Amino acid sequence: MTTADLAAAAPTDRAEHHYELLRQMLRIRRFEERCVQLYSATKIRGFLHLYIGEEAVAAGAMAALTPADAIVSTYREHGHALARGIAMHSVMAEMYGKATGCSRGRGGSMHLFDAATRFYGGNAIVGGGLPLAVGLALADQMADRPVVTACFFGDGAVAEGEFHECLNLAALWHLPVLFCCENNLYAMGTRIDRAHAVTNLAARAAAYGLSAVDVDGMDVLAVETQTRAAAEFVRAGHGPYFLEFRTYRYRAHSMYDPDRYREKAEIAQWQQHDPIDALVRRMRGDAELDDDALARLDAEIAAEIDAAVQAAEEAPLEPIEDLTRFVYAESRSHDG
Amino acid sequence: MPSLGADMESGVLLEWLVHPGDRVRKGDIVAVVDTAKAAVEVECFDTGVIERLLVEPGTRVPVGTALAMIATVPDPALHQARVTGAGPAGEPAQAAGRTAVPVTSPLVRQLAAERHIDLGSVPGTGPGGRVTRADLQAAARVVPEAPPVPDGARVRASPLARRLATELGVDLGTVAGHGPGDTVDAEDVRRAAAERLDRRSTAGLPSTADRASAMRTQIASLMARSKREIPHYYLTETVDLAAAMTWLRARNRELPVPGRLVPAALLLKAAALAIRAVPDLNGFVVDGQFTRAEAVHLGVAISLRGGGLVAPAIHDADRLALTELMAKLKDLVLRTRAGRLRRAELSDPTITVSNLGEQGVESILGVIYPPQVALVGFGTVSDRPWAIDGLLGVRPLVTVSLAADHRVTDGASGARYLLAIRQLLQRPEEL
Amino acid sequence: MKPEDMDRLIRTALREVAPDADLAQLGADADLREALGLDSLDFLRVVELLSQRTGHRIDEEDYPRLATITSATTFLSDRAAVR
Amino acid sequence: MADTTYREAIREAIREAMRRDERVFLMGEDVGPYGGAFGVSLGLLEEFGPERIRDTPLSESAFVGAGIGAALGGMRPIVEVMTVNFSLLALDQIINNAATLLHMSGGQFAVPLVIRMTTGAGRQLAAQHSHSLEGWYAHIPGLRILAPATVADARGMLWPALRCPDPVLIFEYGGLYNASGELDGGAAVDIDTAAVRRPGSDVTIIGYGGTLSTSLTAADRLADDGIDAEVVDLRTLRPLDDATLLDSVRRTHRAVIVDEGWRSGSLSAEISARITEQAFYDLDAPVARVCSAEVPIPYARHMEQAALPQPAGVVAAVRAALGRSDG
Repeated sequence: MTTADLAAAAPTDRAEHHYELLRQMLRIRRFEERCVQLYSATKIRGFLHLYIGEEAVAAGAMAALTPADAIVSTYREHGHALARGIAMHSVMAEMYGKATGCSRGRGGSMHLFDAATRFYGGNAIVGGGLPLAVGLALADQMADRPVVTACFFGDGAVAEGEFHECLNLAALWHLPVLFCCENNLYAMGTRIDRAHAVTNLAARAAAYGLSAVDVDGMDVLAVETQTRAAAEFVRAGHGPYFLEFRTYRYRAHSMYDPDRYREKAEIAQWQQHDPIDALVRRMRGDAELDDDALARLDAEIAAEIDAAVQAAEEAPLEPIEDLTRFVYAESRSHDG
Repeated sequence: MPSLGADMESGVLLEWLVHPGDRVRKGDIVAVVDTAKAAVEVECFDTGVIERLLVEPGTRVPVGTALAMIATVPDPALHQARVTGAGPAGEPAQAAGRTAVPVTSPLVRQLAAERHIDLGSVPGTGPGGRVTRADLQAAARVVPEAPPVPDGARVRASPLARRLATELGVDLGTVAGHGPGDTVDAEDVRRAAAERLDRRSTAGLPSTADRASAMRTQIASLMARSKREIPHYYLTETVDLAAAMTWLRARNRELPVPGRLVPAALLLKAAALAIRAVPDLNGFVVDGQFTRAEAVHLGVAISLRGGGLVAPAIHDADRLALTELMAKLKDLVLRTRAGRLRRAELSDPTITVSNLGEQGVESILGVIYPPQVALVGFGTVSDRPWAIDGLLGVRPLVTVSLAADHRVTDGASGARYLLAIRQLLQRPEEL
Repeated sequence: MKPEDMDRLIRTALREVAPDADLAQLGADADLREALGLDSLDFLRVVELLSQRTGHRIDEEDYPRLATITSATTFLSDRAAVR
Repeated sequence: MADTTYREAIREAIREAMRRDERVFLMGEDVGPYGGAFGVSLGLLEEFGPERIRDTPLSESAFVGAGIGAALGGMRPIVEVMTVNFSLLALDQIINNAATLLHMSGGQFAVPLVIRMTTGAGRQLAAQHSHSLEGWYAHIPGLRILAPATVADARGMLWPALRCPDPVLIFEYGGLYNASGELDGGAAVDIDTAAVRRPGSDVTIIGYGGTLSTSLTAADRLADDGIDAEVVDLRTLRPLDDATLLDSVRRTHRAVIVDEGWRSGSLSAEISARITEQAFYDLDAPVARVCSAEVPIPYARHMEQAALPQPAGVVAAVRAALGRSDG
């Protein structure tokens, strides 16, 4: 569906589409809320970075991409993974460290991978995924494939050298990369204005010769619309595009973070603009959603999560004899 | 008194091999000492003149006791060394007849203490005969020739040397080190093992007589059974060894002494190879049934010095190169006389060779070792008259004999075997 | 090396190879192989030891000169002098 | 048979690979019109064009990472990094991505990438162009590390490296680019085993890359002394070919490792440890090492030479191991 198709869509199609965006955002939020419980119950260990508050970006952006496109993500990637279509039970099993996880228990929360959906991983080095995205796009360009590589990263990555090297390289070579910066205002506990002399990130990207815009990241429809337009631009061979999504995470940086660097009032203020509430209000206003439908959606998602948890509980652990598998390829003839 | 084992506390001086006034060189054997295990020769670590013997033969003294005084050549008054394994570190050197210890620097004294070197024993080349660091280093190179290993101290030895020492049953404490940093290396252990075997009988093992008598009984029973059960037939053949001996001398000129071949090696190889012509001489009769052996494990009759006889096997003798066979033979004789044979060597022979000719007899008509079926004898190799091309000449000859089991083969087969041996010995280069 | 040193060196080698032999009774001109019952391997070992300890090469042609202690002493002393 | 330089051998290997497989391309700083910092890619631009002989900005992290991404995307990139010192700017991509992605993705994403770089001293390039850090990379599971020491290996290692689904780092020894040797065709070689370059029985000298010739020179001098040294060329620094190494040491009972890297925490330390772990009871002397002095490589020739492993040092180490040192 192109931008024009979407604008011209019939009301029922539009309602279904909105419902789907809502469903994705709710899946992400409820999934992560369950993850917090499971973490407290020590079912999930390690680092757990929550996306709650930022769901509109993942749900909106993924809706604008095609299955052939590639995704490179960060360690706060549950939302991207679920919205991209990695099965929830596979993501949950990975959080459990089970053999049925999407990375066979070797990645955990920060490193979800899925070849089927071209999901090239949660990358837990800030900025580390950008060169990969540039290279994936280079391969597509050299093979003349009309494919976009969407690369997600946060405002923290903009401070890294790799960011600047990669924007320059992508612009220089007109590579089909969609840079998706999720500016949630904090790099861990450092507020953006304490880390950056110029806080308008889109403006900085533009300095490298990229097309760059900032987007209300709390509005899923705005996210989707802008991403769709940017992806079309990129896919048409005009070079990379930079999207700065202004968003906010309600939860602390990770489960270890006491969240001492910001006022509760600031969080409450952003929650006034909650992307899920906003879409529900809008759909009710347009008679696209009623209480029954919402209740059904909640129940359906709760069931999906219950099933994922149960499956993860019951799933086998990777046998320890396989510990050293996948350090090197198991066959030399790799010509796929 | 040198420490010749980690558990040695004292030793009996058995014999002096030197007298006062004798000149000795580093490495000379100067005395024989009896430890609990064996009589052991004592090397001297210095070059010089024996000044005084301090211990009478027959006396037991603790490890570390000075046995003799050696005056080093340039200035006997100043440079004296003790023939001992040095006392405990730091013990003041004060053997009789000693003049003042030379003045040295603190560094040299410290180094000497660390290396357990008796400063009084080190010839000084510095001002006023002072011992310098270089002197000390020179001395340090000498001392480990027979490392004085205090009781329970750890011997510096390479891992391979340790493994070999365990395998060969060598006490590392008795081995002089020549490896890096004067550690004991594999070569040192091998040498020590070989020397210990040479020496073993000097210790006068108390069990020798018992062992000999037990062996006598065993031989008696085996030979009686052979004569009772096996219908022997005998054949002899005289073989011209001129070609073989000429070839052997030429070959030996190229070989280092330890690798040299003896005529017996040629004879054994020929006996083993000739089996291919008559394989029925190689095998066993068990319960009246003959079983031919595939491999040729050549039994070699070896007489023991204390009396008695053992005939252990050289495995696959027909497939060994001459030099290999020679090495195996030497090893086998050494181990046989040291009583260190392996079980398989005693049970495996498929045919036996008696080389009694070594003792000078002209021919042997032997008794077969049951359950084997043949015994080959080689007489002495001696120059005798021999007709060559119608003329009488003098050639080195050997009389080869065969005792064989008539139940398995007939005289014709036996004759073929002896002829094969003769032919093989005419082409020594192919052996 | 003095003749008596050479004599001692030869006797030491013989004692190592034939530890049971009574060397004290061994005459200086007795045939060693006969008197001590040395076989060819024993004799080779004696040659090895003498060669090793004196540092002289001993060829097979020289073996007859090692027949007795006297002849061996003379032979080895000659060799030492040549060097 | 033709006489070829190490540089030409690498160039021919790249040329052949690019002709055989259109997914192969070369990317790095000044690989195009300039011909590569060490002249390896000279002339390739004319044959293959700027798409496949691709100059990059001075952005090691970006272009090495882009190589990883392109490999994930189905290409077979050869990334040239000028020197191992510069590769430190791309360390994040090499260690955190190239080496981990296959494992971290549970076997889903292999990275069939080749990274070539120059290593080693000897050319008075001082402390930021001369270091031998290949041993660091050899520490990393997931990477394969090659060190061609001969013209034949320079010619033959690239193709199997490109066919390998794992990231392969090839360390070209800078001092060898002008070395020449006979090349018998362009046969691919195996990239898994060490090679005995000179058989011997008294001691095993283990070298690789630039230290192979040091080791062979030392072995020649030792031969004059009656010491028969075996020389083993590691060829593959990771995974190490333990079997060849241990087989040699078990025969010679002594080992001397020659490594231009520093001794502390090094590849030489690793090899020494493996020998003592697996062949302890075959050793007749402590394992010895001849490594670079523990200084940043200095500029002045006499100091630089003094800092590097030299044949004389190897000879001395071997003699000491044989207990033949002169005091």
